[in-house]
Amino acid sequence: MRDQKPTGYSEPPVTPARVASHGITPEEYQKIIEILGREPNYTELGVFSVMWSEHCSYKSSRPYLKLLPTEGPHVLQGPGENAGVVDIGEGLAVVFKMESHNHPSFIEPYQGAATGVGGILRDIFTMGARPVASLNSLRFGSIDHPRTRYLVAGVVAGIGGYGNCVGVPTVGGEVYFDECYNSNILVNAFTLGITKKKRIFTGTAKGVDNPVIYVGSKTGRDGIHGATMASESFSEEKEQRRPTVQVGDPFTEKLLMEACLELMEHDYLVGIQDMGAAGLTSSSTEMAERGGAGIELDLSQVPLREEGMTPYEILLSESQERMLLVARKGTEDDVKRIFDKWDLDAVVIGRVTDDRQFRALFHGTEVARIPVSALTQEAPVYQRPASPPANLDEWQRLDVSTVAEPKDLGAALKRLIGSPNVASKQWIYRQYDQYVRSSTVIASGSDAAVIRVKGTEKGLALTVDGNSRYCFLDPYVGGVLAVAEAARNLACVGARPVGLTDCLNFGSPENPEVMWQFAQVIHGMRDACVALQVPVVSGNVSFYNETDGVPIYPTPTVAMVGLLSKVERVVTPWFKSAGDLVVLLGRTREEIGGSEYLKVIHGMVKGTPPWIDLKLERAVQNCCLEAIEKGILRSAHDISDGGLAVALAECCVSGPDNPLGVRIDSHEMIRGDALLFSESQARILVSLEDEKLPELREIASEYHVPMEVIGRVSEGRFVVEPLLELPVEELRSIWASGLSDRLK
Amino acid sequence: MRWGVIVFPGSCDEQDVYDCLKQEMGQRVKFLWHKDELAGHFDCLVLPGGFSYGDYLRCGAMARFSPIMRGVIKFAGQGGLVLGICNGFQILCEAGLLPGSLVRNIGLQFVCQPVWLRVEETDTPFTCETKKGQLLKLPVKHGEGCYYADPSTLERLRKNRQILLRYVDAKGKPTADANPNGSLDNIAGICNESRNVFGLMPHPEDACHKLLVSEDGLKIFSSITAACAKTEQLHA
Amino acid sequence: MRVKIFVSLKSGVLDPQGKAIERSLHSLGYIEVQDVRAGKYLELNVEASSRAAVEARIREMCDKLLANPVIEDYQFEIQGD
Amino acid sequence: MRVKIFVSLKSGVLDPQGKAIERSLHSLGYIEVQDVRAGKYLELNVEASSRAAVEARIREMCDKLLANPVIEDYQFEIQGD
Ligand SMILES: Nc1ncnc2c1ncn2[C@@H]1O[C@H](COP(=O)(O)OP(=O)(O)O)[C@@H](O)[C@H]1O
Ligand SMILES: [Mg+2]
Repeated sequence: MRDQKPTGYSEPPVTPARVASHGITPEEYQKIIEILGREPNYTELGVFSVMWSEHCSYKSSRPYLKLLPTEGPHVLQGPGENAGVVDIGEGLAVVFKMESHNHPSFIEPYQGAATGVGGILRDIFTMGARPVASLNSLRFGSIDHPRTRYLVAGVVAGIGGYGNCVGVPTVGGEVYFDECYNSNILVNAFTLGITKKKRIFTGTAKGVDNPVIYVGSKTGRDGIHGATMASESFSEEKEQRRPTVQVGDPFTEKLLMEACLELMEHDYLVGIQDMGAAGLTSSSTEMAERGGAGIELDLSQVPLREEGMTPYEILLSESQERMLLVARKGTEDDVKRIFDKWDLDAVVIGRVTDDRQFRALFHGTEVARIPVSALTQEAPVYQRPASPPANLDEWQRLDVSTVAEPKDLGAALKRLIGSPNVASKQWIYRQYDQYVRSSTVIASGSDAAVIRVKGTEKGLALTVDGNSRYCFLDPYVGGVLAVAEAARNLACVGARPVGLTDCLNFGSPENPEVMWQFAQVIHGMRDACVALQVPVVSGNVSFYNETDGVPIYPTPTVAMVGLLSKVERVVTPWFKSAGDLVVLLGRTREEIGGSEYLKVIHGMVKGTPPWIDLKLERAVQNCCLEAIEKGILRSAHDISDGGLAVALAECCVSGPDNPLGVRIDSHEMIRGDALLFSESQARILVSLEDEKLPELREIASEYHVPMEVIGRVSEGRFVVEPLLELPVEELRSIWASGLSDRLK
Repeated sequence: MRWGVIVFPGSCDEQDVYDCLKQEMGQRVKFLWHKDELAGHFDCLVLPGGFSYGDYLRCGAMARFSPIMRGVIKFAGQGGLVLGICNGFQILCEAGLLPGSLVRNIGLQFVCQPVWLRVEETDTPFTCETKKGQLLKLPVKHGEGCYYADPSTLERLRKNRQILLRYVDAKGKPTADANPNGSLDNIAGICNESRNVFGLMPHPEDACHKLLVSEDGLKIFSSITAACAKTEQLHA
Repeated sequence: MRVKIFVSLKSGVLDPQGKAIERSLHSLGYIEVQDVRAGKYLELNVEASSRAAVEARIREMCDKLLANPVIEDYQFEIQGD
Repeated sequence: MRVKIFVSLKSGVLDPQGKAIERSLHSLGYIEVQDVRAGKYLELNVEASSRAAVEARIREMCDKLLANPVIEDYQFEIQGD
């Protein structure tokens, strides 16, 4: 078939050089020839290159992802679909997923981040759910790096510009600055949607001769080979020959979302999927694979934005705001009518077949014919070599006695809460619409965001966490702690976890040390998920996050969703009134290894991250949850980056009203800087009225949770006897302006 | 009374307005599609917030030409109550139903936060249930909310007491810090001369429940229902 | 014919974007730059019999939609014929 | 000297704004309009000895700050001398 060419265009020959430039190894090329029983043509080569890319095939990660627990009594859809689905009762389900858009965001921060949000939104509404809340997890280089301000401004504006315009509130997220991201930032976008349990759609193509319908924006030459780009490391010269960046059109996305959700009210649909990475190619083949069918596309029917596009370009284009539908035969006009109402294209571009082949025609000529399974299940899988980093022992070695305790601990606290990773993130979340949908009970600024589920008494809590410094120093523990902190953040607002999604951002899988870190993180996450009983319902892997051979810290970001059976019982982290008792659930140990304190004050990234006892972690969380459900607590705040002192300061200054003071007198017998700044896990800081104390003691002892009354909420001054005393107003202004001043 | 909530392509807050009126206030509400002509009897039309036509070119510039706007302009001309929230306010300005214009925030960034507002005039259907000088806490969320009008227009607004809401601090002072977008004279909301068309940047529909930012938004909507009840009595 | 339309803010209206650009230009060392004003630039093709006809239509489009007389002025150039 | 700078999206790059403006012009009856592209328009004054000097500086400013080379092209006009 390779000699018959449609008129009007000709394909370059497939040479070893072209095979290589498509990121296909000689071995993989041999496999392609075996599968086809012939050499592929140029178009087919392109199709293989994207479908067999790391991004689409998960060829390095699949063996490990299998380890994660994905089942649970309420899980309706685990990994494998466009997003995970969990039952929340009353006939409702939540649909959520997180996606990375790292490399595009480094090349063009505004559009890269914006289209990242667009992509994750489509993953959610393609399942039949209306998106109701988004989060974002960001990693930038050092705040002093010349490019950082430009990247932060662009990424944040892009996330807001897109999310705000489609009317989905961005209610939370996280951001960290570290040199390891200087030339490879991370942008992970999360969206959650709500749907009726009975109305969940999947990306499935079945039923011979059912029409394949293209809806949304026209196809241009955008981001061709985005999928393979996401599967290569950066290097300066690659940044020069920049790939065509995709520009997002949130207005069209909004129309597309409304049109699809309206369409889903009828029963015209067999399956639906968004055209994400590898565009038309991956959406059509994945749908055919799930339906055990074949698919035939007539590329000359695809709505085009540019002149003279070749089949290769049409199949690989990553133009945004496009969806692929399979409808029941005979409903074509009904489908068209709905998209018409929203001024969107809806064009039949093919049909479902039963020959299990992916076939593409162009002006009557077949330009590609590949067995569907060859592009999906039969994609290569690699058991990559893995070995611990050569310098791991060196990194982990820390003799605390050599760490001089600062003479002025008050000054140390001030520096810490003014540092970019700890200071208020308001400069960022102020640019996001947090209130649209009038459901936001707790917006950004708390441990977890909370939205109400209209028409019920329920609430949903959302958080995203991941400390990559911990993962760098001990990837297993780092994986455990990412899951543990997310669950703890939910417990602090009174929500019980129902599931999580993650983005696993790592360096090159071809680097054995990176592969080892990856495996360790997965094992850590697995053990934490099992212990805390949180299923993983969706996720995303982003490899090749490195520049000129230097990988980023291993960075798993964990987004967890929790349920509040009665949303009005929700608790916020800040102190409520002077006189309340301040109680510490859990115990503080001398653990400054890998802490924010060690990095900011002593400029060291060393030691081992805090030790964690998952049984105790679970007990502390359950204790906090029961106390909240019994209405005993006035505030609850998780102790994480910066330790007890930072958590206390946040409780004093992060509230909507005037800051409160606190007076602490702890009996913990450890050195002062450790007491203040060590990041011991399984700790929650709560405040309550005196008369509630006995009840709290009861609950704590029932769960065998150590608790200590460490002080009282006061006014004006921030006091930790005998270590430091500061005016709380001073702390507030340092905390409030710490980040914004650096970004001006 | 009967409410109509107009849905433009790119509207985002129409459902919030609908839920607030129906769930919190038990009102009769109908969505009105922008491509349709305005038909049926309504006491108040709401142009909700969002990004009509993506806010491309200028906020509200294209929505103003939607078929339904002919009816809205006629309705307003006959004294019908029209409420424009955020993007709705921008559309009303573009359509000439309200004077002035809303331009890019002075800080150049989208701004989302709760703000304090001071009620400046109470002799309108939109504020009749509030007290002069009363403070309301509502969220703003916009990138182009900086109110501008030429000096003579501004003078007219003051003279006719058309400025209904100003951005103020927690103590009720219209300071520069309390102004989230650089609006002239801290203007957050204005009405037309005949006082039946009201546009404001803050979002009352997102402050209508004890679990949300505040319940102060209800005061705007209940003012409208009270005003309509009065006029109905007059006619009866 | 190809038409280029420039929409800029009226002199009275403050232009924070222009100011911000001016500031960053200065901080990059381009201190010789003054009075930066930011506006919109539109390019479009029109089918039309005569230049005069185009001019009239474009003026209409600007008055009606492309510029807001309350805050903006516009100019345009017509190329080719 | 007075400089006018026009920044527009590279051809091939999606221009949602231009697309929307074209739609809305058509619905207003201006069906003769095609290929609307939206961009930025900057006006500024520069102190400089010679036209050539200005040109070099302006090109620098555009490359560094005013245009985003990934998706945008720019042109400029210098007036007076
Ligand atoms: N990129 C972001 N987008 C939105 N909100 C953010 C972002 N980064 C941080 N926040 C908000 O700032 C607050 C503090 O973040 P963080 O320090 O990560 O909290 P925690 O340590 O309790 O997880 C949280 O409420 C979080 O939602
Ligand atoms: Mg965190």
